[in-house]
Amino acid sequence: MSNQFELRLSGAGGQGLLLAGIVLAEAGILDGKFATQTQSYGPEARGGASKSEVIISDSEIDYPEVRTPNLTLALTQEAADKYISKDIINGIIVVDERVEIDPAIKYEKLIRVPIIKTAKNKIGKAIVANIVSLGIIVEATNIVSKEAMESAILNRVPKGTEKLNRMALESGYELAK
Amino acid sequence: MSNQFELRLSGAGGQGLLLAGIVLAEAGILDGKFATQTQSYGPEARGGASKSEVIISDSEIDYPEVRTPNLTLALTQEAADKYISKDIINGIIVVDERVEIDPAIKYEKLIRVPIIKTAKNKIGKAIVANIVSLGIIVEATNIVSKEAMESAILNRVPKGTEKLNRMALESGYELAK
Amino acid sequence: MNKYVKKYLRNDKLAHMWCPGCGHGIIMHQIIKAIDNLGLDKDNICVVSGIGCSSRAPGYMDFDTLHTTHGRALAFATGIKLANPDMKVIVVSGDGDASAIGGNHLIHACRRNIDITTIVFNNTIYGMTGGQFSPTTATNDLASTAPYGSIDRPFDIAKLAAAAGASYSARSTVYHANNLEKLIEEALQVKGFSLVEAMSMCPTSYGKRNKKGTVSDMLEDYKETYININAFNKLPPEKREGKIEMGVFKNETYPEYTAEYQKLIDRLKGDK
Amino acid sequence: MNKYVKKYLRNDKLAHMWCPGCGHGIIMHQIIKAIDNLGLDKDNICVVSGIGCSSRAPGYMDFDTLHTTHGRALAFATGIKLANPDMKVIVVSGDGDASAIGGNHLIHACRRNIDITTIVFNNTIYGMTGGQFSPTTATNDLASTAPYGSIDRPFDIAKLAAAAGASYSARSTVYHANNLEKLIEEALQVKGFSLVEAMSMCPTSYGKRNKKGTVSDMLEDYKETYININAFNKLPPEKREGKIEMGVFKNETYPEYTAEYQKLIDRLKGDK
Amino acid sequence: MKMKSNIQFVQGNKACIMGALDAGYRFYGGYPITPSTELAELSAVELPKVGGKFIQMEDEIGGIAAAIGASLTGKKSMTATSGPGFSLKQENIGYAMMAEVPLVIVNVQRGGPSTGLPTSPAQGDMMQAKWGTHGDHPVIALTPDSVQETYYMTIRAFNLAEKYRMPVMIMTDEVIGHMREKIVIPNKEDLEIIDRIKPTEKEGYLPYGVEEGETVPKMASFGDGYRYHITGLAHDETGFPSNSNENAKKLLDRLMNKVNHNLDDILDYEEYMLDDAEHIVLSYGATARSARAAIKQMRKDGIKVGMFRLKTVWPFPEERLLELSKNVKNVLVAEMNLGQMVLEVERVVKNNAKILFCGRADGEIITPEEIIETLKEEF
Amino acid sequence: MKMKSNIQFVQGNKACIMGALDAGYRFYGGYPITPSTELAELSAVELPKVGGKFIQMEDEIGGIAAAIGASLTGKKSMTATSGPGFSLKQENIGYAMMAEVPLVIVNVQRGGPSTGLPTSPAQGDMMQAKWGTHGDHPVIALTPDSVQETYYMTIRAFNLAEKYRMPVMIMTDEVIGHMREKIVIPNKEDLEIIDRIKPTEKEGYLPYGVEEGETVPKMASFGDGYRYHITGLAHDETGFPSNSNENAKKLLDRLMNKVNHNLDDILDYEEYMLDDAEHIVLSYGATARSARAAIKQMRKDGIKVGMFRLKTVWPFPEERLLELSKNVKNVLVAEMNLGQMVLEVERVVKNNAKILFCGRADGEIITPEEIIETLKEEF
Amino acid sequence: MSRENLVLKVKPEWCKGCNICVHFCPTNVLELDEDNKIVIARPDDCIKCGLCELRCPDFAIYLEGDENEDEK
Amino acid sequence: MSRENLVLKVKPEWCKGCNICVHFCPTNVLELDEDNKIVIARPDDCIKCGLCELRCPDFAIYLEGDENEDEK
Ligand SMILES: Cc1ncc(C[n+]2csc(CCOP(=O)(O)OP(=O)(O)O)c2C)c(N)n1
Ligand SMILES: Cc1ncc(C[n+]2csc(CCOP(=O)(O)OP(=O)(O)O)c2C)c(N)n1
Ligand code: SF4
Ligand code: SF4
Ligand code: SF4
Ligand code: SF4
Repeated sequence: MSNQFELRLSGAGGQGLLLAGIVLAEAGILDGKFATQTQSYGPEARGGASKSEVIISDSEIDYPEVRTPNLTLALTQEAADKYISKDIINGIIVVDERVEIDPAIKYEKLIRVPIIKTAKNKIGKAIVANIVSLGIIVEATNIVSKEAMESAILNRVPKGTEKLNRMALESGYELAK
Repeated sequence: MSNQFELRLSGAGGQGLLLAGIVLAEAGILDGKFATQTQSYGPEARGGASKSEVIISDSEIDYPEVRTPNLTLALTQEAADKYISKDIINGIIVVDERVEIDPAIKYEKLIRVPIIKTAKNKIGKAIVANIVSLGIIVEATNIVSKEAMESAILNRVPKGTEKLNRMALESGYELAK
Repeated sequence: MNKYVKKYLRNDKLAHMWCPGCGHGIIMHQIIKAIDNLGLDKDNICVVSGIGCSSRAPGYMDFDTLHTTHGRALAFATGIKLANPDMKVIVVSGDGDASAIGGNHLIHACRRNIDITTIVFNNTIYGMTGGQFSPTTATNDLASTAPYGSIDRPFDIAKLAAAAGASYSARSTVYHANNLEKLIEEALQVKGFSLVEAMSMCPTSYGKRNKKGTVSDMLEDYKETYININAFNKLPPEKREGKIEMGVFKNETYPEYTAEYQKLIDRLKGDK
Repeated sequence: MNKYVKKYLRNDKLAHMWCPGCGHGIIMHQIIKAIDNLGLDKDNICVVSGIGCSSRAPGYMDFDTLHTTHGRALAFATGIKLANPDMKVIVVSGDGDASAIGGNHLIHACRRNIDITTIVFNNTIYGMTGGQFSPTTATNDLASTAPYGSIDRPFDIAKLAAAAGASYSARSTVYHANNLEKLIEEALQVKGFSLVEAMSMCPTSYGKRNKKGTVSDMLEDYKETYININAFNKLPPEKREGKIEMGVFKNETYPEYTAEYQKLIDRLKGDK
Repeated sequence: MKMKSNIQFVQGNKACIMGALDAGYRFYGGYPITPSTELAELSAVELPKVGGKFIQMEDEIGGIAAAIGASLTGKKSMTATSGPGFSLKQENIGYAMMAEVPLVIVNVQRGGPSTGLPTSPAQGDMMQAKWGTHGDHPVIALTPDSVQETYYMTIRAFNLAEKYRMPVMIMTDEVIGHMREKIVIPNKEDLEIIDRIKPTEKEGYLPYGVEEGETVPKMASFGDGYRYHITGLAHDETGFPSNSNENAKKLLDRLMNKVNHNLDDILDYEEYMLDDAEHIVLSYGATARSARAAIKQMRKDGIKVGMFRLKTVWPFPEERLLELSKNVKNVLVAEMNLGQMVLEVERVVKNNAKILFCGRADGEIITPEEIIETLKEEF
Repeated sequence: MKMKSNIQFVQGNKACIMGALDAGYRFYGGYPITPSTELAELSAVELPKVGGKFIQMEDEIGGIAAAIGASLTGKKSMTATSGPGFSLKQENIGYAMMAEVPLVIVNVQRGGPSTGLPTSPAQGDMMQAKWGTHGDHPVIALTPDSVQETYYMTIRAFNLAEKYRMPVMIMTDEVIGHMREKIVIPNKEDLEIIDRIKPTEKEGYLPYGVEEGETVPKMASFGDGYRYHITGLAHDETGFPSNSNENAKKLLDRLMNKVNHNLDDILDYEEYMLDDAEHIVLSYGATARSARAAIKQMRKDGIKVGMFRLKTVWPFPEERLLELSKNVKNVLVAEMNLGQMVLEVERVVKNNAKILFCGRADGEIITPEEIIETLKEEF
Repeated sequence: MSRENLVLKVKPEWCKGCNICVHFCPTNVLELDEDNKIVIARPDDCIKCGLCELRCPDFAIYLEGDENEDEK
Repeated sequence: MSRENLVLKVKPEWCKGCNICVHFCPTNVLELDEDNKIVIARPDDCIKCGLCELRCPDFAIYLEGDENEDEK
């Protein structure tokens, strides 16, 4: 349990966070680690806020739910309000620049950067905000290797979008530096 | 259990043996005794042989199935073949004159009389063979009082048929004498 | 022995369990005659039923036979047919089995137009359970659960099947046994869902309570009441009163379900 | 606030759970407008649903409301109506709820002609479970369980209800919202079983997968595709291609079930 | 000679309907199936006479659904069935538990599994009564052993259903359902009839809210102007769906406590000749009659044996049985199945006494001799 | 960097279909319901690719009926569902038991009762798996605790179904069904795949006849020319209905013995750190993961605790548990319900050890801490 | 095979005495006996029309021809 | 009440940004803002036709009149 890293990726439905979670977990596996991914289902997954949770660990993962995330990503205010807990000391919090963090929230580190704007304006596709986010996460945590992350992304994204996604990932690295 | 009298009334579907069983049991109740009535259900009750079983007792009746009948009535050959057991010593057996009794069958007493013919020819209605049978049973066993039996019949039969049924009952008494 | 009986029935299971005068035996007779006319392969026929007097028919028929749960025959048959489209699948069902508890499977089998032939033994009553009304019992008829006369309106099963999408739908009676045989034969040749509603008298649970006389009287009633749909349509409205249409209600060609599925499989193979 | 919303909806339960652009809210809007037009007593209306996105509507409506099990709304509603014939009973149901798992209760409610008004929210897909095809999904349409295009043929619910015996049956779309309101109003006045099929777009589970564009595109599609049944019938066959009828399919008077039952009770009282 | 007007010689199924009517029964929704059919048939005859309603639905699922719907309008409702139909009703049985709708469900048990032996008796659905629907839920199920008891127990079933706002099952069997016996009908005034507790205040009505310590919410009838919502989803006190785990827990706990906190009121059993017993025969329904005959016989032979007869099978009278078992050598369970309630007995009795089993599931009722033999093997 | 071709990161539901396909799965009949829907969706995608068939029926009852029908033609068949659908399938589950039709039934459990918490996990249908259909009948039910195990267990389910000619249930849950984990796909040659044993001689074929001492009859496929009869009624060796009590008994005994006489082959469980354990945590499915985490934690704290993990829940590994329980102080049962398998544990363990229960049914999975606390209360 | 060569046969064990064949026989050939079993009372009147066979629900009366030779 | 006295109102909390009202508005009165919430961009162009209210699935736009006076 000690060498276990737990992430909660949240945002609006349609922001590709399910895919982001899978890619992140697969990168972990490429690095030879163990990984699980779970997500919110049902009505709450429609519109509104949704989340995808990933655990990456050096050893087998038993209890599969994330309770005290080492990192929480929130791309929208609604997601932040719903999924960033006031009851614990959060690890790293990564949010879009437009998201306000309630002062009552405790954390180890806050990364508040223009994720969506970067995706929209710099890469030209709002939809890659998820990949930008992955870049930030990798840069900030080193929980998976960059090589594994790149491979994991390329394994999953549609043919023809590889370049775009690589750009997005790298912008993420930049944002976290 | 000792003062318990068990009867099995059998014949073809439509011969009114269900009613006969009920009437007999009700007569028992009118006499202040305990009584139960059960019958065969389902496909086997269609056409073919069917049976109605009655237990009359001075005390509460527990186990409600008839196993070693003190009296068995069979109006048809098929019913006799099916419901008169070769494995036990039967009590009284009452059959229509046309019914052949397998020599392997053991019994205390056999009453083989023209029940159906009596109903048809003497009373003029084959359908009252059941009431004729009741007359025989009462006369042969005294298990219920004649008064109770008459009342029980009159309580159950359709208005207008009282006389006919009384005649049938009395013919039954005669046949058993 | 009757040659059809000899060839297509399980003779050791006869005499059958149906009551004296019950029409179900007549229908079963026409089914095996139709099968014989078409020279179908006995080893490749499967007869499926639900529960009811009529649903006991498969037990007497010398094919692969399946007596399922009440109302579900068509759902089981759908699985058989889709898994083995080469088999000739026949469903026999009572009016209650097919249109009460089984009504949904019926309309969906029609909708899918899966190649199954359904023969509904319609005695307008629940025979097996002793005479409760069914969805085809006529309004005002007596039944054990309609002791004051039924207030329900009946389904017209043949028309309902047509409306739900069946390729073929027809009705006849056990009086018109030769016609019934012909319709079943036609239905068996349809590539798609076909249904024949066979009107059958139940003297025990329906006739007696409704004072319909002898079984012969009930057959004579069929003769009087049922007239060919074309003749019926020519009648002036006032003369239609008390008459019921029989004959072929629908005979159209639509894509058949298992064939469409096979196309899908072939398409995916092609894609590789 | 919109006066109907204020009067007939449970405002504290809004915003509703339906997706952006889902047509179900438009249908619910027309139902409460129709109720208002008729001046029905709020305390005497009961809205019953099964399970599905559409079946969540009762939760928002300020009447006695019942969210039952999948497909069974009409069976529950039948019990309510028969036990308390004075209530106005409305069933709201999805196409899957009403015609897949609930198909049998639908045709039997039609057959009995029990005085219930059913509004089918037909988005031709299972919305709540994420886009499996339903009995009304068009052949060849994509769905999560029809990844290569559906090989099933769809039901025409309005016509099926008519064939099964409903007094009143009609169809409209959320594009034709005013018309829809009118049909619902008409249906609510029928003494007998009435059904209005309301076509509703599901952008999330149907539109996206089938590349139907924006919800506005889907609404425009309704405008193009659906034409009044009378106009439709006047079209030459080749022009009917790609068009679907809307309007009133059936409006007839038959004995109503609970009224017939009351007659029976009165008759028995008289007998005493 | 006439029978006294309060005495009748009737079938168990008829006694059930007589009891129901005396309890205020007004709605039947169901679908016929042997051997429960008479319950539908008699309801069709009797209900309209008292202004009640009978409906034969298209299937068993619709039957229970209609009965639940009717109950919501304030009518005392029943549905009846046997094995296959009982299986089909399971989803909506769970709905009635969850939505807390009073309802009496009669299962006249026949031989299973599947279509099985449709006209033969069995007690093979006892565990199904408790576990047949998905998810955790409370259950009350009663088993009469005579026609007379069927009458009273049906009244009790309606009373419990109304009092605890939940479905109550009568798990009878083909023997009791079809046999005829004398019943004595009590004076109406001597019967305790419990009616639904309705709210009186519309303002702030919480259809699923209870006072501290209470377990059963007041129930408004549809049409009374309360305009409330009912769902089979997990819900809060207002009746509206709630995804909160806390609410779900609160709801489920309360549902279970309706039974668990009221065992004193609900539990019912008969102790027959147990005072000095060294052996207990535990039985119920038709089989209890054989057990009683067996006990009478064995007592004659000097064997100290008595019966613990379940009248409520669910909840199971754990505490009392445990207590009793401490003073006996054997607990013999007799039931018409291959071992169902005996599992519960094993669980409760543990090693306090030896547990013997006498069961059969071949369509025949267990004979007194079989019970005697099973016990005698221990001597 | 690419994953090895035999490694995938997939959902439990997907692993189930992958296992099924590797076992020879060719027919799906069902109706969608959360959280089992992916099983239908993936089947719709994959089956036609291998010449198999997928059909979405009009309801769950039709779904299992179609799957049974398909199995009769020799195809390995599956139906999948969750709570409400599982309740609806019960009648035909009993039919498949009675008619002895191989079939895999998957229940991805969600929060009940009734519609309950449709998107939340639960283990509330465990008892229903055994008792959900009417009448006595045998049951095999398996519970995987990981995505990888889901793969293997599905293969095993098909094998058991074919070998014992009966429906086999996989009682998984929303957690395992929806979570993604790495799975390693074995070489096809390393898999043991069991196929149906078919008769070879038409003459005198007895569809329900077995050799002395055997329990499973050979099964001919419809269409193979055997022309035999199948019914859900009690029947004799020929498959035709029989009203004889003797035949009914013979049939039922054999059905039960298919499982009871083959426990060695069927039973499967994991013993984790039990060698020196003073406390046993008994768990299964998703909850077993929490149990494992709890045990690791407690072991660190020096508590001698291990896990007995059910892989077959039904039949229940009575003997082994009884044996184990004799050497421990506590048996703690952890499950996502209000107490189901714990009843079985109480029955089996009796007074050998103290039985503790850690359950919840509010839609949340039990945490390792809850398990630890429940056990620690005993110290 | 021509009609005349057909032989009218009965299988009284299967006959349930419903009277249908008797009723519909155009030449009044048939009767039921005391036990309600079918009897060919006037064989010579039989015109081999097959109506009895057609509607007998119990397969208890039929016209047998050469094609059944193989039947033993 | 005459049309002109009606007032176009929105309830942005309920708006889900589906764009239906924008699309069907005959005089192009409406717009969605950055957060996909409805905005009455050109109120003066509104002819009070009610088409936005008619098809808004979310009750988030409507014409309010005197009859709603009692609403507080
Ligand atoms: C699930 C279920 N419900 C009810 C029954 C009882 N049942 C058996 S057959 C039948 C109706 C039979 O009527 P029908 O289908 O019209 O056939 P018939 O017997 O008249 O030929 C009923 C209600 C059953 N076996 N299973
Ligand atoms: C017995 C049962 N089976 C399946 C489900 C899962 N389920 C819930 S809603 C639904 C279908 C919804 O489709 P539809 O009725 O068309 O309504 P929509 O959501 O599209 O409005 C299904 C299959 C269920 N809840 N209960
Ligand atoms: S009860 Fe009716 S349907 Fe059944 S066999 Fe007898 S006559 Fe035929
Ligand atoms: S999924 Fe479809 S039907 Fe359901 S709310 Fe969303 S748009 Fe509407
Ligand atoms: S029709 Fe058949 S069963 Fe009926 S009397 Fe004639 S031979 Fe006998
Ligand atoms: S139609 Fe309604 S929900 Fe859609 S954009 Fe306009 S106001 Fe918003």
